[in-house]
Amino acid sequence: MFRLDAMRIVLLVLLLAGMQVFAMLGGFFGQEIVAEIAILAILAISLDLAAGFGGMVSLGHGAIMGVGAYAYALAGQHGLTPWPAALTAIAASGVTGGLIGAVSARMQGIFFIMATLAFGQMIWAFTFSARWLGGDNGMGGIARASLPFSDLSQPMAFANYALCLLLAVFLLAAATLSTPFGRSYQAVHDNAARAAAIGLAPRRIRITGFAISSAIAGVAGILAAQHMQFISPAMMFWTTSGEVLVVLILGGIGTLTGPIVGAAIFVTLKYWAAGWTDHWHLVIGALLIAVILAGGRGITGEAERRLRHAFR
Amino acid sequence: MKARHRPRDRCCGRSMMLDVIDLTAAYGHAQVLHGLSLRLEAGRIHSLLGRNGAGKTTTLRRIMGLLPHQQGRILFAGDEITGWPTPRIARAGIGYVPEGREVFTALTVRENLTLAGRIGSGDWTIDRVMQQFPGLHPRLDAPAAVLSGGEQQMLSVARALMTSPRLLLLDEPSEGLSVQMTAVLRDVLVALRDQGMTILLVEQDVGLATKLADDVTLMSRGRHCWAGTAAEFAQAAGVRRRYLGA
Amino acid sequence: MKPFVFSCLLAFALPAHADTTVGLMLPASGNYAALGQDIEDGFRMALQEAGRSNIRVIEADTEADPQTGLTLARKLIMQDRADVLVGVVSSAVLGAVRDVVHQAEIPLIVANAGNSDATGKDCSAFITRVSFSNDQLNRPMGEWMAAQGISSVYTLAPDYAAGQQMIAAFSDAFTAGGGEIVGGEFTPFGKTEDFGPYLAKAQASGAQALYVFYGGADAVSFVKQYDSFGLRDTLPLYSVGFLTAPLYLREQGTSAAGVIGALHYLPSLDTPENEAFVDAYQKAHPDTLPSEYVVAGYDAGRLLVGALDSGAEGRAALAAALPQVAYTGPRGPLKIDPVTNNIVQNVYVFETVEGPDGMTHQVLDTVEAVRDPPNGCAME
Amino acid sequence: MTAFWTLQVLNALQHAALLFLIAAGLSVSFGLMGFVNLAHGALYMLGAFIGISVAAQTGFWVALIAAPLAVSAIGALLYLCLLGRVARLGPMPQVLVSFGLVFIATELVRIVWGDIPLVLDPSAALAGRVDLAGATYPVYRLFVICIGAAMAAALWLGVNRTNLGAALRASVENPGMARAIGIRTERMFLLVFTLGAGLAGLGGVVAAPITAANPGMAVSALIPALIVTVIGGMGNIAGAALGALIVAGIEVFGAVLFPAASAVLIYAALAVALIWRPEGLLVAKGAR
Repeated sequence: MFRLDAMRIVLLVLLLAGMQVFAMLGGFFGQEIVAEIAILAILAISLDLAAGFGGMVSLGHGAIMGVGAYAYALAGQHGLTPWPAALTAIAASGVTGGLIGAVSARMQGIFFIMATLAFGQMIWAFTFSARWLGGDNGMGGIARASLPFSDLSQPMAFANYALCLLLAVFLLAAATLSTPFGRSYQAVHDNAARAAAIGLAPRRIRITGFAISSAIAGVAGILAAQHMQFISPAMMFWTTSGEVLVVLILGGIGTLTGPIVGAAIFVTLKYWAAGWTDHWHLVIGALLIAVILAGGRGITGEAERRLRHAFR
Repeated sequence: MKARHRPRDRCCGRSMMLDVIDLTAAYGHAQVLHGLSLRLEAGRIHSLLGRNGAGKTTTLRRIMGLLPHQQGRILFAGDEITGWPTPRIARAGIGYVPEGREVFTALTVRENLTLAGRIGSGDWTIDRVMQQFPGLHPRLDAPAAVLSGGEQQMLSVARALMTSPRLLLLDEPSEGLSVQMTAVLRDVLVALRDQGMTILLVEQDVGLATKLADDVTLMSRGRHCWAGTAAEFAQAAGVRRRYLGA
Repeated sequence: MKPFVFSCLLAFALPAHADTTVGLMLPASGNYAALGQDIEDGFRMALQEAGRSNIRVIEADTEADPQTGLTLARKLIMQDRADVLVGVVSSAVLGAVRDVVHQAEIPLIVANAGNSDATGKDCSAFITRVSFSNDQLNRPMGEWMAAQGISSVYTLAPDYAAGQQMIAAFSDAFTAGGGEIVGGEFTPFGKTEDFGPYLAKAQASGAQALYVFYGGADAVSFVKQYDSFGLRDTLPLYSVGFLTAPLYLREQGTSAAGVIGALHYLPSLDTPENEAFVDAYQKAHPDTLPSEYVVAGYDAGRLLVGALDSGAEGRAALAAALPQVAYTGPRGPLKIDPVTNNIVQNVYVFETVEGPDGMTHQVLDTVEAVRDPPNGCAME
Repeated sequence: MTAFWTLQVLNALQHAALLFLIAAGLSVSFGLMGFVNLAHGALYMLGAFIGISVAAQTGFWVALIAAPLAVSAIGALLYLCLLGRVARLGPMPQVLVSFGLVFIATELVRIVWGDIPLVLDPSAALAGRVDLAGATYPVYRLFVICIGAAMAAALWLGVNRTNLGAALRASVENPGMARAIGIRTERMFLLVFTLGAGLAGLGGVVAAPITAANPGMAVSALIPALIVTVIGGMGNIAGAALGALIVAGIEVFGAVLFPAASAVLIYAALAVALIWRPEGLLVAKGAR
């Protein structure tokens, strides 16, 4: 069961503060990077909810995030202002996830992975060749949200806004996990048979959990659309979902803080390693294998384990 | 390690076929065995009795190496086999008839037997096995999936024999068998014992188990709680009542 | 790791020593890496040729990923204070950076991405294209084929925006010239490695000719498969010239013989400018012919040098000066259309033929100074 | 018109032959070890590139033998050093480690062979075309169909008519019990993985004259192979063959009859298969 203990709170505060400082000192590029980290971290948190706490490893989360991004853009085109458009988009992602979950929830392990892969790829293939959605050329001219006290067209303001959303999503996820629903959700993951024996409905709980996770992926999609002010099907391809899984594993699955650490590492590595080698995927691949062989706890999981040992 | 513990030296001059010492086992987080000890004399039928959930099946699976090694030791004919991989244990001479038969339904009867016959001394051939279970003979080239429950049980025993074991572990072999089939099985086990094989029998049917057995070990909640000969067991009504409710 | 990145960023932020800073946005990894390498080679060749040492080039690996492209564009614009951006292979990346470039008022020289809208309804005074537009190559080919008396055509292209745009431009021009499109298919992108089913459909359509657009690995596979089915005699193959471009010709070998295409550059062009260019390129890359991507990179460099030579400095002046540059380069006379900022250039209709040193291109016809209509472009 | 349909049927068979070669190893290691090897597409890619390099030195026929052997060796090495350990950890680590291998293999291929697509020229004996029922069909594609059919037949016989095959079927059905009668399943895993890698390598070298080899194929070949595996059922040669025929049929006839939907069809088929019969059309598992 997830607990938001002191160690995780400290880590969260340190991470957010660190990124804030990085955005302030790192110049425009730093601010762009922080926004990108925040988006990836939100998506990874959403996947952590599904995979880490619900045992539903999804290779369709990129596509679900894309649904949110496209819904936001389309709502904007049809005259909705950013905030109502965002709500529409979250609903669209949540419903998409709910539908995928409804069909896939009874599957386990690799079959669930394959099912989400299939549905994600269907969404991708459809969007990729849909002329009215701009096909692979994507859609531009997407509005950022407006706030009364801050101009989000400024990179620093946008980075802060993204960090705030990340914090909100984190707290929301942590709160969800500690509700009665969240506890039964994790119980179903731990032992579906036992959960059913004490009167829970594993399938319905899994579907709901996947829908919640998908709605959060929609938040990541909206933020990505606002950040780039442009969307394209690239974010929907299954390898994007695979990369999010990589982020989750690097950072530490089932920790909620891990996704943030993983996203920070992944994005930094992407821009940093790409600076000295054209083959940065090689570095990511090797790192991933090393993390799994080291026990698969990821950086946060490993650090937590050692700290707990040290303080005991 | 090996030299230090020679069961032969310890007990009464008779040789020990299996010596299990303080064995533990778990499925995931659920601890099932909490330090079980069990001693089998060579050439005898030994019944392992206990209520449902006492850990009998787990004991057999643990001896076969089908569960991860935790604590305790297992000695087989004087050799320490603790922690050995399952195929090596099978090759060392332990045959296993699991609960629920677990014959390979995708294979024919002959394939089931031939496959098992690839290891061991080769004392047992298909012909010899067929003498024990003549009922299987006409079904040799049928897929195991179409066999009746009783025939599958015979096949499961026959398959274990094909590995030419010195020790045979049987897990509830009479379950679901007709009276005639059970009689056949009983005769086979007695014949095997008389040929010098050691048998460890887990059996729900206490009547059958005690009728067949030379020795009895009772277990409860993952531990042994009583051991003695079948004759002693027949006398110990209090023990039977307490641990078997019979 | 973070302190290191910090110091990198600080290093970037130091005041520039050079007069002009160029942000080179090209894919160095992923599917388009080969194209990115060619464009960079050509661009650096132009700078070297001009003998300018006061141009600082900052490379940015955009992959084919709009998100990465956009982040790096913003970095180049805001952090590195680049004076001009060069590159962009994928149209999706161009779409992603278009608004940022336009709003930041920084000139961008597009060296590949062919989306017609980028110099059409989405045009910008700051975006100048020296490569080609999808319309620009396909329209002349449609007109030319109709003029040759070909009456019916079957079309094939990958199902993505560029493929759709190219086939649409071709079809419009071909039907306007009196031809008929008897059928066509868009094949699933990035998956269709086996064109057998489509080739059989094309064959059964009864069309007089086959018109296709394919690039990358698809170009090689398609030509090989077309040849292996023996369609050469019954269904001649016409294409946007990328199909048998220099990058793929060596692998295609004799399978490509007889394929007719249209392209804005061919290494076999018989002009003094091109001969000098090919010689210079082969000094650095022996036994390799420059591709149309090398030339696009090269002309991007020439355009920039030309604008600098006119005395322009800084973003606004460069943006104004770039469209003024005109010269005769490897691909022939070249100028920028002030109405759309798209290039005006010759389009060469060619046949791929067997030459003494392997496969080569033989020009059949030259459509001079092809200019795109404004297509809704209105520059403020 | 019959010529047209003959042609399309042949196209479907040829496509199925390639899919079978890629998917057979994936399917059997899937069924035997429960191991989802996303790097299987990378082995196929290596087969193509190694084949091209070998053929450049020694010709097509040597490459046809050498490339699968080389890929088998790579597969065995991978299994012994890495994947064998990961196979015990459950689906997620398997997916991730093999995903990491895809990254690495793709970049290594880019470093060694570059970014420009390469093709393999088959032996002159396989050039040209033949007339079959009114359709003109390339000899090489017939050759591919033959190789696929021959491999399927050989594997089917090997699995269903030999002792080793019986041991394999027993291990797929009930690994624990197989071990309890003395079958060394780890060796079986290694053997199957090596053989599967070799088949993928063969698929790669056989495909290279038809589709150009490129670093993207590690990913693009993987998805259809996974779909074949899921639709056909795991750990079962006949299932892999049936799955390959179904997927190839959907791809070829989908492209002919419903071109607008052809990009989505194959994923839709996967989804339907998962919902309708998640255990696959032909199931190898009996007792489990």
